[in-house]
Amino acid sequence: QDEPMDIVFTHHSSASNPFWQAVKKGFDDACEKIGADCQMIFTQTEGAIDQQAANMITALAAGPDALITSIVDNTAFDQVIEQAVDQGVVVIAANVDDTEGAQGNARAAFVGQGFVPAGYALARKMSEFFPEEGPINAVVGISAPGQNWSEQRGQGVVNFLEEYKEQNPDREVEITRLDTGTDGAVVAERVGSYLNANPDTTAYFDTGLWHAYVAQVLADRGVEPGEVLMGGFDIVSEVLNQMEAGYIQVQVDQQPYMQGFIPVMQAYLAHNFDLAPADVDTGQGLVLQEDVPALKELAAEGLR
Amino acid sequence: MMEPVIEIRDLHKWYSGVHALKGVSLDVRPNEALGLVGDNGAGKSTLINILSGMQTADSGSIRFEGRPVHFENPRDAMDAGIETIYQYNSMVPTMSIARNMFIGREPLSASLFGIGVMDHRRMAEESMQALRDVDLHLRSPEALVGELSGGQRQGVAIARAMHFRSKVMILDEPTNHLAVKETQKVIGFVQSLKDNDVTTIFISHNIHHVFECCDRIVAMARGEIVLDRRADEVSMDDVLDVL
Amino acid sequence: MMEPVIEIRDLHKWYSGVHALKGVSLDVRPNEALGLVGDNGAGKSTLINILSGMQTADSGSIRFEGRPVHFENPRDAMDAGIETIYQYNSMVPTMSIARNMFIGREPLSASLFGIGVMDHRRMAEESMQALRDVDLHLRSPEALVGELSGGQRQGVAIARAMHFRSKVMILDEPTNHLAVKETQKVIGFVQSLKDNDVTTIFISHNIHHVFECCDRIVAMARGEIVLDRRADEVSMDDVLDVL
Amino acid sequence: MRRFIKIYMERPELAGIAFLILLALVFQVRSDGVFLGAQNLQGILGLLPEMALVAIGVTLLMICGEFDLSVGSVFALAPMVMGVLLADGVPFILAFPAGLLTALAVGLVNGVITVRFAIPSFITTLGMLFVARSLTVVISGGFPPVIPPDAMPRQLFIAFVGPGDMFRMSFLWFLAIAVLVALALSRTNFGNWVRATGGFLPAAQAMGIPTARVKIVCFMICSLLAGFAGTIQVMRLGAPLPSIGEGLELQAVAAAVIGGTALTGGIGTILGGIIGAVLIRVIDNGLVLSRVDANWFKLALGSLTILAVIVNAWLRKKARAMKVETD
Amino acid sequence: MRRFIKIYMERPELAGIAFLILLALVFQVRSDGVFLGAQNLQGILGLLPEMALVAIGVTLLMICGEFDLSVGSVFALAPMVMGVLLADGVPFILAFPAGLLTALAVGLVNGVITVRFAIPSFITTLGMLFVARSLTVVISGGFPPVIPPDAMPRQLFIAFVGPGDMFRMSFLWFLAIAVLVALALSRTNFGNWVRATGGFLPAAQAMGIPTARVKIVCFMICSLLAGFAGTIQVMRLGAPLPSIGEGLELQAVAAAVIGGTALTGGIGTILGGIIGAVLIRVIDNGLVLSRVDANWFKLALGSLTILAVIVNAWLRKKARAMKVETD
Ligand SMILES: Nc1ncnc2c1ncn2[C@@H]1O[C@H](COP(=O)(O)OP(=O)(O)OP(=O)(O)O)[C@@H](O)[C@H]1O
Ligand SMILES: Nc1ncnc2c1ncn2[C@@H]1O[C@H](COP(=O)(O)OP(=O)(O)OP(=O)(O)O)[C@@H](O)[C@H]1O
Ligand SMILES: [Mg+2]
Ligand SMILES: [Mg+2]
Repeated sequence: QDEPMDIVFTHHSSASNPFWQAVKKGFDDACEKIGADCQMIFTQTEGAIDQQAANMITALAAGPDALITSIVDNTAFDQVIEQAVDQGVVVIAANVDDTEGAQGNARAAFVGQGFVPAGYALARKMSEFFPEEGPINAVVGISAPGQNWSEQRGQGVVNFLEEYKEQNPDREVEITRLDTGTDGAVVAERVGSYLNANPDTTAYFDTGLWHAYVAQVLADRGVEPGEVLMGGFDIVSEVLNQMEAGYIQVQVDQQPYMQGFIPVMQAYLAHNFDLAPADVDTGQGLVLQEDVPALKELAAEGLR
Repeated sequence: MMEPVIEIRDLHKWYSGVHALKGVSLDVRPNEALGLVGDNGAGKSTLINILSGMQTADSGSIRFEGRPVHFENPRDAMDAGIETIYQYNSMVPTMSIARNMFIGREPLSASLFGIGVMDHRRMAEESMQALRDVDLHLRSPEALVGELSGGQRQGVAIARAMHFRSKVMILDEPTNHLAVKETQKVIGFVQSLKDNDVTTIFISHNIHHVFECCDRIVAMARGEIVLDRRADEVSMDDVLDVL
Repeated sequence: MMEPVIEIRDLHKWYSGVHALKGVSLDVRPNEALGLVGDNGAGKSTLINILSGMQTADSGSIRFEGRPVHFENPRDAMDAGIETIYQYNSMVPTMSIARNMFIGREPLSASLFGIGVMDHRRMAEESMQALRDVDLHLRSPEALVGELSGGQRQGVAIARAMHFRSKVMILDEPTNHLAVKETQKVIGFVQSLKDNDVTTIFISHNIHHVFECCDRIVAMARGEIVLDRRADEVSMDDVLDVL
Repeated sequence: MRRFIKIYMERPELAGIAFLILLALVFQVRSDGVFLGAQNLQGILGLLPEMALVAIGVTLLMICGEFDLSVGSVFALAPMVMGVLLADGVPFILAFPAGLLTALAVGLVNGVITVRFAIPSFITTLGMLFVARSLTVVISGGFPPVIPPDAMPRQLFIAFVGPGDMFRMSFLWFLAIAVLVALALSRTNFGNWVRATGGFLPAAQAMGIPTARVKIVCFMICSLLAGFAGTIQVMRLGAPLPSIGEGLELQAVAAAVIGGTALTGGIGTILGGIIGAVLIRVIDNGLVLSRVDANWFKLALGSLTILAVIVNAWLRKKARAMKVETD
Repeated sequence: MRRFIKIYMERPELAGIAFLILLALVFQVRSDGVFLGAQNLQGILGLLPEMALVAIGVTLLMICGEFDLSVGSVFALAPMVMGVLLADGVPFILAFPAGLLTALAVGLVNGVITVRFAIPSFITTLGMLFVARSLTVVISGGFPPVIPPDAMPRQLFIAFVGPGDMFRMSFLWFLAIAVLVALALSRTNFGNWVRATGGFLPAAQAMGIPTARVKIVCFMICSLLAGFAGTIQVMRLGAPLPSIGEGLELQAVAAAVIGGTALTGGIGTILGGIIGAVLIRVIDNGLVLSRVDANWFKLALGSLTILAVIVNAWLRKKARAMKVETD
């Protein structure tokens, strides 16, 4: 085939989100490798599913060969994707899938890891760091109430904690959900004040990466690493620094670069050789302190 | 002598930090043309703003046609039969002449609960006619009031008041900005009101105009009434003296 | 006869859809008091707005003291020596009297490149003095202009112009809203300007006032000059006739 | 002829159309002909009603001299109320009006607080932006309720109709509402009151207009339209997401301003607001089709928005300077 | 005494303080005494300067009669320019001014476009909101640049100082700037011009004020302060994220309005804007300490914001109704 392939990637995040920039890097690199014409379309506000749907409709009008998209809602994209499949476009889900998987949506395959399972995995790993005895006071920072990515990650965390509570009936487990926001400074201030007022807090879970800034507040105040356990999602340099310092125990890494890269390859194979795309789990991707040195360089390059 | 149309008793008005009316009492009798004069800041506009519902008094009472009234807003006063030309702020500059003439009293060609379709044609025609009645010849009823000259704007206000004349007419310095001919029209208008059973309160700084068309002269100074005489019992100089 | 201070030649001004000045030419001689009269909408304000830099003409030329000038904004005109009281819009209602008096010409107690610390005390004192000069006794230099009565507001504008008198003074209907005493002060002021080598253009609809203080009468109608005579050569009725 | 051009160009909303055509041509070339293709136009027209309805309400309210920043939240709240009720088994015939009534209630609260306490509507509705969004999340529990497949008569609102399936039903709804509101504003005495209230409040009061009531009604219409628009979107997407409509408030105000509505009130037309909304959608759509790099996307978006208003202002100025006696 | 109370309460910024104290008491109780604890105050004061600096600029600009919606983006752009340069090895002494100059340039563009084409600054700066954010992402390539540890003299801006380490250096910077701007506004002729320009533009022009230049300077000051505030935040957080400052524009305007600045210009004080910013931060902080559930958080935030303005308006009204001759 001489014509370069035409691939579009739509998702629910804005250009100022480093995680998605890493996905974009993977996406662009992959496209270059196969010589495809590629376009990633961001939304203007974070988590705007309606904008994402609009972007998909627009992109489809130009008749691309493949559409890669995050499926952050079970119904919102069903129609568009069905239409795309009818048009003969290869559709691959990346980053997030319909919670019903292939049943819920006409997409061909899924590359990535669901929000709920990721949250669940985070909390489970974190529970290994919980103190032997005494009450557990967990705080879940919902970065953006009402937005799918944040609510579902939070839900995953809460799900595990509820289970934990049932399995340990002798221990008091309290879960507090806070609206923490998506601005590092504000999150740091809000959670910082909360921890200050509630020094008996065991763990803080962030549905994003903003706990890195909370760590800074704690460091500022002379709170020792590990006094409050912290964990969240996605890898950036600041998070790695704080992990190194010991303030962050567990971090979920979905390997964004891979989430951008693999779908392109699958689309390429599907388009040119009719090879059916297959689901790829981009990893449980739980990062602990000991993994940090290896990751630092990759993070700086935008690969992890 | 007839019962007064308006009985004002001991009206007080404070603006923040200013005692603008210090116990004003005044009777206005039917069909009389009352000339209200006074220094700048005497409280004339404040008094008539209260009468027309634009402002509320801090204390004191007003009776209109024998009944105590409390005008909360200009609509109440208009409904009672008081029509006012204010010294300022009587036009919406961003709207056309025709619309300004009829704001709040649009002729409707069909309506439901008071809301309905305006009769644009009638508004245009009647407004031009009303303007011609004050000797103003404006280019179009669609011209924006904000794009008129000072006198033209004032003329529109006068034309509106003349068009919607009511039981009581209050005119606060209506001849400001008006050219000679138009001024004469206004004075003639006030004179004609008497014959039409309309009571008028006419505020002006031009003593000649006041004497030309009023039966009674009331002078205010520093929030109080300092003179109240029939026009034929007092001379211009007497009035000028108290001012 | 002396060279004119202002020579206006064939001035045209269009507002969107309105031909407001249709080729106006006029010479204003030094130290004369020129009375500009005319019907509402004749173009008087437009003419002087162009003279004072508020608006620009579409064609025609202006020479000031013999040199051709192009006033892009009021500052240019003020710098050249033309001081104006506009018919409208000459005060900032949200600011105090003292500040309004000195806007753009604040007395500074220390400054750098024209920006500096205002001398508040001096502003308060001088503004109260200027007001007293027009016989206005206002409560405080800190009162907001927007909270003054109509006449008080106009008085502040007059006081400012008198305070900053310049080579040429343009007064557009300065006596509107003013009470009797203040009006007399303004007329006295215009008369006194002649003795102080100031040229004045005085716009008014009150023919008596114009004749009281002007040497020369210019009448406009529909964007053109229709009469231009020395005041002692023409009678009030002549003027009223052309209007 | 010149007179005609002059009158035409002096109307800001019509100057907007000129820019729109220009833009369409540029995008048509840049997108290799996709932009004006049937599928893309269908896409634009399918999405347009939702934003345009909000713009209509906001324009009306702005002409009345007030602001509404809460439209984005109401856009989510109204359909969420409906969705939660539907998920609970309440029939559509009750759930749908319940959603719209919620929107009306929000408008009423906005209006009453603003008018009663004489505070800037900017603050009232900014607060309401947060409150309504919070309520949306609260009643949904943070997750979209699962609406039974046939609970909504979606066909009534989003089915494709017209030649070549060009329009959705929502477009007809939008047209009807637009015509209604535009007529109400230009032909009825209510419209006159709205304009007067926004144009110069003291004068409107002096002339006996019940300005408080006029404002409150405008707030309610604005909220209602936002709620209805959100409901249409939810029908289209199939699920009431708690996060839809975020950032819509600024877009709606931008649409109104691009269409010539003054931020200070009194000036503007419904048609202008709609043209503004179309422009915003077209710019967005055209940029995606022109394959502007993601990182540069907002730059292009921002510049074109500014440019639209500059061109508008310039055309109008030129028109005004034309020396033709119009009246 | 009554006279004193009257004068005091008529000033909206001072009425704000009354509400602030009330709020502090409520939160103190609800948080079991943590709210007024040293550590919490330290936290509030540490973050305050960043938002308050933006509020100062926006207040000044609003008094001048214009809007700036781009402050949030400039808040991110200026430190990003600095950060990228630092990461490239440029010394702080050059990188820091480069960031601030960028901010100034944005302000200049905002001002010149607004004034030159006579379009509403709402649109100019809304467009700039997108443009500046886009530029931030573009120059960073989407990833926060890694700044060498000692490239920034962070101590100069964020070290703790004062009794009990109560303040950060940034607080002192903020104080100095606040005093400077407040004095400029109230005591200098420039301040007089700003107020006149915003109060009534035609009159300001008639009196010979160079209103275009005044506006442009205000735009530039506003942008500069936003850029500086962002730079302080980046120093504190250690890395320039491309996403900081999103939504700041509405908060800053809200702060100004809560503090008594009129949306229509001409009225307001710098102190008011600062008090507004403090109120917003205190409400936010107090609600967190009161353990409001995530879903309800915005509801409380929104209601309290509205309440703050209502109380302000009410106090002022009461004060005005007091029958005391003040002058
Ligand atoms: N809104 C206001 N706030 C404060 N003081 C006011 C306000 N309006 C008027 N005043 C004051 O009240 C007094 C009476 O004002 P008013 O307007 O009634 O005077 P007036 O007799 O109409 O004067 P004029 O002939 O100049 O129009 C004046 O001292 C004026 O400064
Ligand atoms: N901004 C404007 N837009 C359109 N037309 C205008 C504008 N300003 C004035 N005009 C028109 O220009 C003509 C001249 O107006 P101008 O204000 O110069 O009259 P004037 O002689 O000062 O009248 P007056 O005695 O009533 O003040 C009038 O017909 C007026 O309607
Ligand atoms: Mg008066
Ligand atoms: Mg005039």
